Amino acid sequence: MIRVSIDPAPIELAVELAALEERGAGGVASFTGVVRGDGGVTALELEHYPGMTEDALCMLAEQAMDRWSLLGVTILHRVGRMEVGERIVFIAAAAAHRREALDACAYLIDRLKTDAPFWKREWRGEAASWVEARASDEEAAGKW
Amino acid sequence: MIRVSIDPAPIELAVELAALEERGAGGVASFTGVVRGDGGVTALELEHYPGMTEDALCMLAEQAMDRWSLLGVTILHRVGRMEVGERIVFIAAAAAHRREALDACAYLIDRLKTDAPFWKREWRGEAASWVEARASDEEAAGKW
Amino acid sequence: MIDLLYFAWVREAVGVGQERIDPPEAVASVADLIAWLAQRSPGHAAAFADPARLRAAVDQRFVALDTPLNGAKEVALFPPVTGG
Amino acid sequence: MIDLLYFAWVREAVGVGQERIDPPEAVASVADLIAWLAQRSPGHAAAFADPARLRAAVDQRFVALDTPLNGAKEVALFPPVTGG
Repeated sequence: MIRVSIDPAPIELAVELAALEERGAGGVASFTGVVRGDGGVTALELEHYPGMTEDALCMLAEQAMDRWSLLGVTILHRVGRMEVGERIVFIAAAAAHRREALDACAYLIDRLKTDAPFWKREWRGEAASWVEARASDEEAAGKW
Repeated sequence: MIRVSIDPAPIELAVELAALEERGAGGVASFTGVVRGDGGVTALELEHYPGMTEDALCMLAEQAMDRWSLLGVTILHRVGRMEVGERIVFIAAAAAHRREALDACAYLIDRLKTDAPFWKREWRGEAASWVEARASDEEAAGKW
Repeated sequence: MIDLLYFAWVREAVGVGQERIDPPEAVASVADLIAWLAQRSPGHAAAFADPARLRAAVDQRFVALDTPLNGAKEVALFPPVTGG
Repeated sequence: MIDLLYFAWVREAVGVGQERIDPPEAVASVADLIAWLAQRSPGHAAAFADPARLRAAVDQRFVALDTPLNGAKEVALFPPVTGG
């Protein structure tokens, strides 16, 4: 089971995790990205490429399902404006055994960073600046 | 912040994850172990060594905090009888960056399997049998 | 005709998120398209001056800038992605 | 006096989870203790017949079976752990 969603609405963890647990999995691994207030950041704004983003995330989920023995994968990404402390992204993988779930979860967040068309803008009060891509993300994605 | 709990009561994910997100983390990684119904298993029963278990889990959490730059670690383990589909164990780590959170979470569940005094008994209807330790768990713990 | 999509600061520099254009025959690759677009307006010039800062998707697949356009219906130009 | 704790099938075989004992001087290590306990009852014999199947904690720390007991207050004997 693959669930992918790109939505301006807040991400509800409990519902999402319970849905994966109901797949009969022995283990569910998850990663949640949260807006940090470092360096005076007051909010983030996420832009994406409608149509392509959904395909890119589904493809990522399918790649994970092919590579590991998984019972379910969920990828949720918010778009629009988010305040500090709000969830940006949620990744979860369910499997019979923990190793598959943990590895798939790490793979999905690493690859999402480089393979999905999202762009992030940081707000500091009234001032906005586009976030630069990081070489470390390329490296992390390349390791898989 | 370290939170360790050994409790017969069900594990509430949403509350636990929200508490870690409030640490100002950029990322929270979690692993939830769930009772599987494989091979006719109808329930699990978890026994532990009161006093030592709490120490062992706190020590594990401290080792993770020393090794990675973490803002919080939570380790919850249920004891007593659990039905298929119920949560046995919940591990979560919060960090500024995803790699620390993901690695710490994988470390904690791998090490918990070999370093904490819990024993698992499988019930199949009225018949019970103690679960044998697995060499693969020793290997996974040894890799860290 | 190609539908062009722009995202993030590329969109802001050009001033629109989307436009439909009909480039001349000589515009054979994504890189050619970028060079040709740079001449359309000061905004385009600012957006497309430095191809090293740009990434592209052709018909919703990420591609290298030397990829031929042949028959592309939708080309998107944008900075490196920063999601997650 | 040593407080002995038994867990899982060791506890079931012995028939109690806890007992207080005063072993003779010759019982110097955890392995010695296991061999000595095996003689106490048929239940003990069943639990402690095969030390390779056993693990131990002395004063709530996991230890190897050849660990000396010197001064231990609490010794726990059990099968390999299977939590998580």
